[in-house]
Formats: sequence, structure tokens, C-alpha cells
Amino acid sequence: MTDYPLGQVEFVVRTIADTAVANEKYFGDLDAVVGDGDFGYSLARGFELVIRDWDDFDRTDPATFLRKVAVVITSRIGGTSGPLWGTAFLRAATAVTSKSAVDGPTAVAMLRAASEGIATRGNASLGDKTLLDSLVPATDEIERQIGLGSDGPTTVRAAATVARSTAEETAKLQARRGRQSYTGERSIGSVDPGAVAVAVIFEALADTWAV
Amino acid sequence: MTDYPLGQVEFVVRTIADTAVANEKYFGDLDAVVGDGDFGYSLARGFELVIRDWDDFDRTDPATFLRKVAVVITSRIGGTSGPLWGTAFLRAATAVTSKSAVDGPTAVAMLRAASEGIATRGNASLGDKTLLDSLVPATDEIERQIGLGSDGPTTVRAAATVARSTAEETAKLQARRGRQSYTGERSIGSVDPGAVAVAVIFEALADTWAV
Amino acid sequence: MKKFVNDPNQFVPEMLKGVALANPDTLRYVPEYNLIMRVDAPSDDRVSLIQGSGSGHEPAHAMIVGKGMLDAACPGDVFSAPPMDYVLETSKMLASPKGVLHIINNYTGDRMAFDMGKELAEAEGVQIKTLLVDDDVAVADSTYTIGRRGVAGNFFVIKVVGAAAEQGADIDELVRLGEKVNSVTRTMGMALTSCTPPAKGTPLFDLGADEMEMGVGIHGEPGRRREKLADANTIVDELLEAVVTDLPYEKGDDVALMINGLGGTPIGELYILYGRAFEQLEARGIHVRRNYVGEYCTSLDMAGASLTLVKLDDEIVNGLSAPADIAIRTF
Amino acid sequence: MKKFVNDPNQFVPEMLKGVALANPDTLRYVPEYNLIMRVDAPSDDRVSLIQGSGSGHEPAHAMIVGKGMLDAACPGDVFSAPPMDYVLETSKMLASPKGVLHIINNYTGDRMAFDMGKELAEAEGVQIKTLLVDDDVAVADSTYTIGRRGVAGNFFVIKVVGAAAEQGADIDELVRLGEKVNSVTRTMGMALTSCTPPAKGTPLFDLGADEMEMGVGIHGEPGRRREKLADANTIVDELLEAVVTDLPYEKGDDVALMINGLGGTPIGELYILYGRAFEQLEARGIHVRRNYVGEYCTSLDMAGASLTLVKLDDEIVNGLSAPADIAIRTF
Ligand SMILES: Nc1ncnc2c1ncn2[C@@H]1O[C@H](COP(=O)(O)OP(=O)(O)O)[C@@H](O)[C@H]1O
Ligand SMILES: Nc1ncnc2c1ncn2[C@@H]1O[C@H](COP(=O)(O)OP(=O)(O)O)[C@@H](O)[C@H]1O
Ligand SMILES: [Mg+2]
Ligand SMILES: [Mg+2]
Ligand SMILES: [Mg+2]
Ligand SMILES: [Mg+2]
Repeated sequence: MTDYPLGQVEFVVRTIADTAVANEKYFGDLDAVVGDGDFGYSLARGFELVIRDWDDFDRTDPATFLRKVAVVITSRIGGTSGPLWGTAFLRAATAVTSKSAVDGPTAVAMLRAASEGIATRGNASLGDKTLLDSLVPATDEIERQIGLGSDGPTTVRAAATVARSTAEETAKLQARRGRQSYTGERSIGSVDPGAVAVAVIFEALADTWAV
Repeated sequence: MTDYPLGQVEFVVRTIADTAVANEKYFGDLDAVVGDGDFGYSLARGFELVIRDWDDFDRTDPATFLRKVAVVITSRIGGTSGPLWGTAFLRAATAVTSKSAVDGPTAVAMLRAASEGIATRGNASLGDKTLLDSLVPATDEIERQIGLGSDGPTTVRAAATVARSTAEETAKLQARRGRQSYTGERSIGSVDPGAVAVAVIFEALADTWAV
Repeated sequence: MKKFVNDPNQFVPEMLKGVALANPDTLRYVPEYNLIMRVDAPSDDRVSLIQGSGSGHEPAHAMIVGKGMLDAACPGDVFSAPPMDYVLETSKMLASPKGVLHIINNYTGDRMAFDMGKELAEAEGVQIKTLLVDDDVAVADSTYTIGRRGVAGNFFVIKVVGAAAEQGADIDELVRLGEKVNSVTRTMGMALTSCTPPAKGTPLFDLGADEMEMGVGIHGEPGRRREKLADANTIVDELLEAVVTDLPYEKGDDVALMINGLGGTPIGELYILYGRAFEQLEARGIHVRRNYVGEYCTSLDMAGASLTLVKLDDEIVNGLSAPADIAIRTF
Repeated sequence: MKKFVNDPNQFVPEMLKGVALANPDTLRYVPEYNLIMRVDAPSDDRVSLIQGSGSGHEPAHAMIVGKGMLDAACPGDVFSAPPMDYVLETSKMLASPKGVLHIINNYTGDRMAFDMGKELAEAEGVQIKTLLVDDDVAVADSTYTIGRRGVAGNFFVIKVVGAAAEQGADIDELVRLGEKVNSVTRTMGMALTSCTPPAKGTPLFDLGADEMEMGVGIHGEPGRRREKLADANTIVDELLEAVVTDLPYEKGDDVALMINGLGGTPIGELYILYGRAFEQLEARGIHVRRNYVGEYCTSLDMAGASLTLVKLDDEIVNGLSAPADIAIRTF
């Protein structure tokens, strides 16, 4: 993480962006099962711009940096994901306002703020078969690991494991939000693309987390 | 042939009609290779009407009967085949005018008249890859068999054999008439649907020819 | 993938550029925001009508910009709501003293993008109202979903509202009129085949050779159920039953009937559907006074069709019969 | 087969019936002869224009009957020339004191049916002249074939001749005008996929996933050659080179440009082709003054497109810009 002046915040954002671009086809195929297939494309096109503008983002502090990234995401990702992910980044920024570094409890607060932003913007609750269904349990696990005194790599790996298993469990749920919800009971049996994307991102973080 | 007041003339027409209807798909598939696929459909729809009106045709003599059939074919078969086959039947009728029965030489004269009608109407010569390329040699063979004093079944079987082999040989030719001709050299390698139809008809005649 | 495409990521911009090149006197293309707008908009005398949604539904909506219909369209990528930014910038560029009307189809992504874009544009002084189209009867209005989807019926809403806007109607009047048209418009569609988004390169879903999808969404979302392939009459009867009984349309009603092709179905087949639908409606005592047979709101190259009914009154008929000048034309 | 069809043998009649039901005030359907005609034809003041050809090319020709275009169409079955009988009866029903003009595409079957029908109708006192359309540059004019095929260019011939007929021009003038338009019109098409005739139920030919057919005929006849699938720009450039160099169209020429969809290609893709063609023509100094993007002469559900150029002069522009009232319309 030595390349990143803002340390872990920057590293996390960059990993999310790289993961989104690398998984365009996979995420799109997941969305094609009962959705409309654009999820991978939307994320990739938006995060491509984040990567393109990477060097130019204002890095005064983590909040400023996150806010700038949020603007790109909100304004340039189409579909439902632009507003949802943009809101998540914006709320995370607010949660770290005026701090120059991010410790464990702050990270948890940022993730909670992001989830709440998504829930509000999307009018979604846990169990509606959305990305919240892996993001919220993964956040809980991070909080638990911090309470146990685990180190960074252990914490992130544990979060990834939880994100993956809860993402897989969304297959049992009936979609109540997004395009999938129109299919009613037919959405049961396939995983939620957003929830899987969260798992893939946490796994990418776990694979490279240094300290 | 006892069912047919006009004997062999009627039997031949009925066999042509039945064969056209029974081979709709086969003839259509042959035409789809380098043509436009409508040959089987066109023949079947036209000869279906011949069968439908079968009992109502004026049977005063063979010429009258053939002329009535020709009108149905000409006026109701679409594509190139309506005018071509209609002309063939009309010319055959003319060749048998005022005769009450058809002997061997008359049959040959009728077939020659039919071929010449097709050649004129279609501006086609032997070797242009059309139905003439099996019809003309088959007619030659009938004439030869009559000269040898062969009986009916032998003569028709010999004609069928020649029609089949010459139809197969059309695969070597480049189409110079009809929709296939637009493909130029690409028409080489596939048989001409019209020539094959003639062979199939002669084979059907040979299979059931009684005296 | 059997498509005319260069770089799949440039599919939408290249299409929009083509539309503008074909209509240089009437339309302008602003590549930064995927924006197609009338050259004479905004006008001080006219509320500006904007529609945005995913692309892939052409002629909706980029090709129905013009006098008497939309002032601008800001389509997103194929099947994706436009980014909020496009909505914001389009609203600002089209700001008229009489206001801006957002006409949107009822989907989560579109509603979010337009809500956020509206809020930001209003903060910059643009007056904006919203008209929601939700004519699809395939999806039940439940507490879980955000309600019915907006599909081919948007043509009628835009046509009637566009005619009134051209006459100088104020924005509240346009909202009233649009809501009225939407309230008497119902649609159901079905797919014979899937469609292939250019960037995906493979069909969005699999339909067996002997299957069809009844109630399919215009983004290829699955519909009510998958059924065994049926003949044209059976399909029309099923669509009609769902649509007629929903409003319901009743004996003595005058209606407009639209048979909308989904992109891969030739117009000859659409007229076969039209003939059946017309006769079945007559048999129910419902009179088809206007008809629309062709492509109005498609799903890329999907083979399939939707059937829309609009209950007519004089006000709606006036709007539908008013002239308009858009990219889609015969001459 | 993924089609809207009931009995495949009734495909054409059911389609024609639908067209008539959708246009009760202007069109009449005579089932005995597959005939769609203007309700106000024949007229003593107007030469009657008749076009017949195989079906499956819709909107050509059943859907372009109407004021300013055809007086009648007598289509045959899918891809088959109409039987001679239809030509005869249609000619008799449309007999006008000013004469009847047969507008036919140059195919053996159509020419034979129209020749024979003309002869018989003339014997019954109908005055008839013939106009041949042969705009397809894909097929060389050799001593073997009967010459070029007639394809999408027939739209321009019919539109210009139809406008003049509506003004009361006499039959020789119409022949002169039609031959002139045909002489400055050139087309080439290509297929991304085959098409499936309803009565056949399977694709007419096989095209590999990475193949395309350049110069395909509108009945699915093979074209110049099969090539490796290319991107949209490459395809346009190849079609354009063949068409431009054929007449040839030259620097400084004013042209109409048509991008015609073959039935299975959505209009969004057609506009991508249009944008490229427009720019390449401009680069050659050839000016696109009128454009036509959509479906004009199709091959059932074939994915593909054709490109047509017409060299314009004032007389042709007048005919093209005249109003017409046909089944294909937007409102
Ligand atoms: N209303 C919502 N609230 C929260 N998350 C949602 C909502 N709608 C969709 N999602 C999430 O977004 C994902 C789909 O995103 P995307 O394909 O971009 O949107 P769309 O459904 O508009 O095509 C879903 O898998 C789900 O995780
Ligand atoms: N000009 C012609 N003269 C003689 N026979 C012809 C001619 N054109 C086509 N044929 C014959 O007709 C057959 C095709 O008939 P059909 O499919 O009905 O016509 P089309 O080529 O118009 O689709 C060919 O196989 C050939 O035998
Ligand atoms: Mg999606
Ligand atoms: Mg043929
Ligand atoms: Mg979407
Ligand atoms: Mg044919």
C-alpha cells in the first residue's frame, strides 16, 4: 500500500475499481439470469473512469478523496447501480469527515453509513435480495474481528468468507428490489449479482491485504 | 390404370400431381441450396388444386383434359414454375389434339413439345442446368426403347434411370437460368431441383406402370 | 453475435450520431451527455419534454425527438438508465421559463437517476415536474416491486403531451394530460426469442425452440411465465385477455390498438397479429378507432411483440392526430 | 421456427387481411387474387400502378399501396412470383382509360407471370405498359442471367412514378420517369443471418457464426461471396464501394441514401450504418440530400441491410418529396 498516499482508503477504492473492471462479463452474466444483464457493464464503465482519473483526484484527506470518487460514480454509472454505489461512497466519505486516517472502528462506521445510504436510496431492507445481504453481514464480521483483536489480514479474510457465504445464500431469497423483482418467485434459485460483487471485492481485498 | 377413363394420360398427370405434393419439402430443400427455396411449395400448392378439381376436369379427349389441367397450373402456381410447367402441359395438349388415345410415338411427340415449350418460355437450352437437362435425355431414351420394341414398364423404367443419372449430373453444371444463376460458379456442386423433380416423377411412374 | 457494430462500447454514441446526421435541420447531438435535442429547443413558449431511459428500445426515445413529441432524449447505455449527470445537464440545457417535464418509465434505476438529477437541477433554478409511465400489465403492482413497468404505452403519453406542449400548454396541464393517458393505457408483451446486447455479445436469456416468454420486459426481464410456443391467434388472445381485463376495457369503448414489434419480428407478422386482435376486440364490442402497427418500443433484436390498448376520448384523439416531425418517417 | 404464424399456407392472406383491416378507409382486400388495392382505384384520371412480386419483402409492396404510390399490389406466396392469374385479374380490376402500368422487379418468374398476364389482359382490352426495376449491383449483367435483380431501389421508382401518376401524367411519361429513376439507382445488400420462410420452417441457408453473405438477394439467394464477419464500418465501406463505382456516382453529385433493414435488424443498428455511409460519401464529395433509414424491402426475418444510392435531380426530388398516404406510417 506504499503507492497510496492515503493508505488503505485508496487501496480499497482502487481494488473495488479494478475488480469491477475485471469482472465485467461475470457480473453481467449473473444479472442476465433474472435481471437485464447490464450490471457488469454499468460498473465497469463507471469504474473505468475512476481509474482513468485516478491521479487527478483531490487527496487532501480521505473524505475529500471519497467524495470526488463518489461524484464520478454517481454521475457516470447508469442503471440502478450508479445512484446506489454513488450514495454508498458519499455516505462513507461523510463518516470519515475531518479524519486524516482510518482506524478499525472508523472503517466499520464508514461501511455502516454506506449500507444505510444504499438502504435509503433503494428503499431496501435486509432480505430483499440485494447487495445489502452480503455487505451488512460482512460489516458485522469486521466489527466482531476487531473486537477479538484480530489483525488486518485476518479481519478482511473473515469478512470475505462471510460475504461469500451470505451472497450464496441470496439464492434462496425472492427478489423484492430491482429488475429481478418483477419475476417474483422465479428469482428464487439464482444468486443476487450485487451481493456476489460485494463478495468478490472482499475476496480481492483479502488476497492482497498487507497489514 | 382402370380407374382412369382416359388411361395413361390421366395416370401420368395424377402421378405428377401426387409426386409434387408428396415431395414438397424435398424439392424445397433442394431449391434452398443455391435458389430461394420456393420450388417445392409452388409445385405442391398448384398440384393440390389439380387434385382438388380432379373429378371436374372435362375428359372429352386427352387434349381437352390436358388443356384444363394446364390452365390450373399456369394460373395458380407462382414462381417461375407456374409459367414453365403450364406451358409444358399446354404444348403436350396441342401435340395430342384430336387423338382419342396415346401410343408410343405420340407420347414422345408430347414430351418433345413440352420440352420445346419450356425452352421457349424460359429462354433455356440444354446444359443451362434446368429441368430440361433430365427431361430431354429421358425423352430420348423413351424413343430409343420404343424403337427396340420394349414394353411399357421396361420403357418407363429405362427413362427413369436416365432421368435420375442426368439429373445427378446437373451438379457439374453452372446455372444459367432461374434464381440459381445469380450465384455464378457457386451453383456448381449442387443438383438442379427441377431436373431432380423430373427424375422423381419418372421413378414414381416406373414404380406403378402396369402395361 | 450477428450485429452491425464497431466497438460495442460505442454502440449508443454511434447510433445517436447517425440519427443526428440524418436529421441535420431538426436535431442536434451533444456527445458529452448522449443528448439528442431539437435544434429549436428550449423555447420560451413551450415546456421542454425530456425522456431518458436505457438504449436498445429504438425508435424510443432518441428517434422520437422533434416537433410535436420530445424536445430531448438522454438515453443511457443499452438497457441501463442514464447516469444522473446526463439528466442534470440535459435538464439545464433544456431549461425553459415554462418548465421542464421529465417523462420516465417506471424502473428503479430511471427513477433514481431522474430524482437525483431533478433535485440538483432544481437547486440551479430549473423548474421540473415528473410524469411516470407504467402501462405494463405483466407485472402485478405489489408492495414489493416499485409497481408496474413502463413499456410501449409511453408512445401515447409522449404523443398527446407533445401535441399539447407544442400548443403552449402549461406544465400542470401537461402533467394532468399525461397522467390521464397513462391511466387508460395498458400493454402486455411476449418474446419468441431473446435479444443480444452488443456489449454482452450473447443472448440475454435462453428460450428453447418450442418455448415463448409471456409478459417479457422490454429489457429482456423474464415475464409472467414461460409457455409452450403457440400459434399467432393463441398468442394474441392471451395478450388481449390480460390487457382488456386489466383496466378493464368494456363493450362500447373506443380504443387505439398498437401492435408493437420488439425488433426482430418483421412487419408482415405484426399485421397477422393485428388482424386477429382487431376481430377479437370487435367481438367484445370494443371499437378500434386508431391503429399503430410497427416498431415503437423495442428490445434490440428480440423476436416478439406487445399489444397496447388506449381508451380514447376527444382530448386524447386530438393529441394523437396532431402532426409531429420526428426521425422515424417514411419519406 | 420462431414466428407469429397460424397455418403457414395462410401466412400471406392473413397478413394482407390485417393490412386491410388497419386501413379500412383507404384499402380493399380481394382474397381471390391476393389483391390489396386503393378503394378509389381505378380512376379515370390516373394511370393505375400495379406491383406484384413474391411476399416476404414487407412493407414492399402490399403496404405501400395508397395515394401517391401504388394503386394495387398482387403479391405471390413468400418469395414466389404471383401466379399469372393474379396479374390478369388485378390488371382487369384496375383497368383505367389512361392505362395500367406494371412495375416489376427483374426476376424470371415475375417477368413470365407479368408477360403472360399482360398478354391475356390486353386481349381483353386493357392498355398495359411495363416498367422493370433492376438496381442490384451484386449480380453482374451477363449473357447468362436475365440481368440485374430488382431490390430496394423499387421504392424510389414507385415513389416518383406514383407522385406523377397522382398528378395525372400519361403512361408514356410514367415509363420515361420510371426508367430514368431506375437508371440512376443502385443497391447492394448483405446478410448477417439467413431467413426462415414460414412454410419451410427452417432457415433458407446456413451462415456460420463468423460469416456473412455479401451481395445476398432479397429472396435469400447467395450473393457475391461469403466473407468473414466484419465490423459495421467495414461492411458499409464494402457496400459503398460496390454501389458508388457501379454507376458511378461522382464528386459533386447530389444523392438520396437509403439504409434498408432486411427484417431482423433493429433500427438502432441501421443508424450506425447510416452515420458511416454519410461520412464516407461526404469524403468522396458526394452529397446526401435525402435519407431513408428503416425497412423498405425486406427478406422476412433476415438480419442484414442494403445500401441504395439515387442520383438526384429536380424532377426526382419533386417526386420523392410529394406526399403519399400508405399503410406504413408513424401516426
Ligand atoms: N432498490 C434497490 N435497493 C438496493 N439494491 C438494489 C436495488 N435494486 C437493485 N439493487 C442491487 O443492484 C443490482 C443490480 O444492479 P443493476 O443491474 O445495475 O440495476 P438494474 O436492476 O436497474 O438493472 C442487484 O443485484 C441488487 O444487488
Ligand atoms: N428460365 C428457365 N428456363 C427453364 N427452366 C427454368 C428456368 N428458370 C428456372 N427453371 C427451372 O425451375 C426450377 C426452379 O423453379 P422455381 O423455384 O419455381 O423458380 P424460381 O427460380 O423463380 O424460384 C429450376 O430448378 C429449373 O429447373
Ligand atoms: Mg441490471
Ligand atoms: Mg425457387
Ligand atoms: Mg438495468
Ligand atoms: Mg422463387
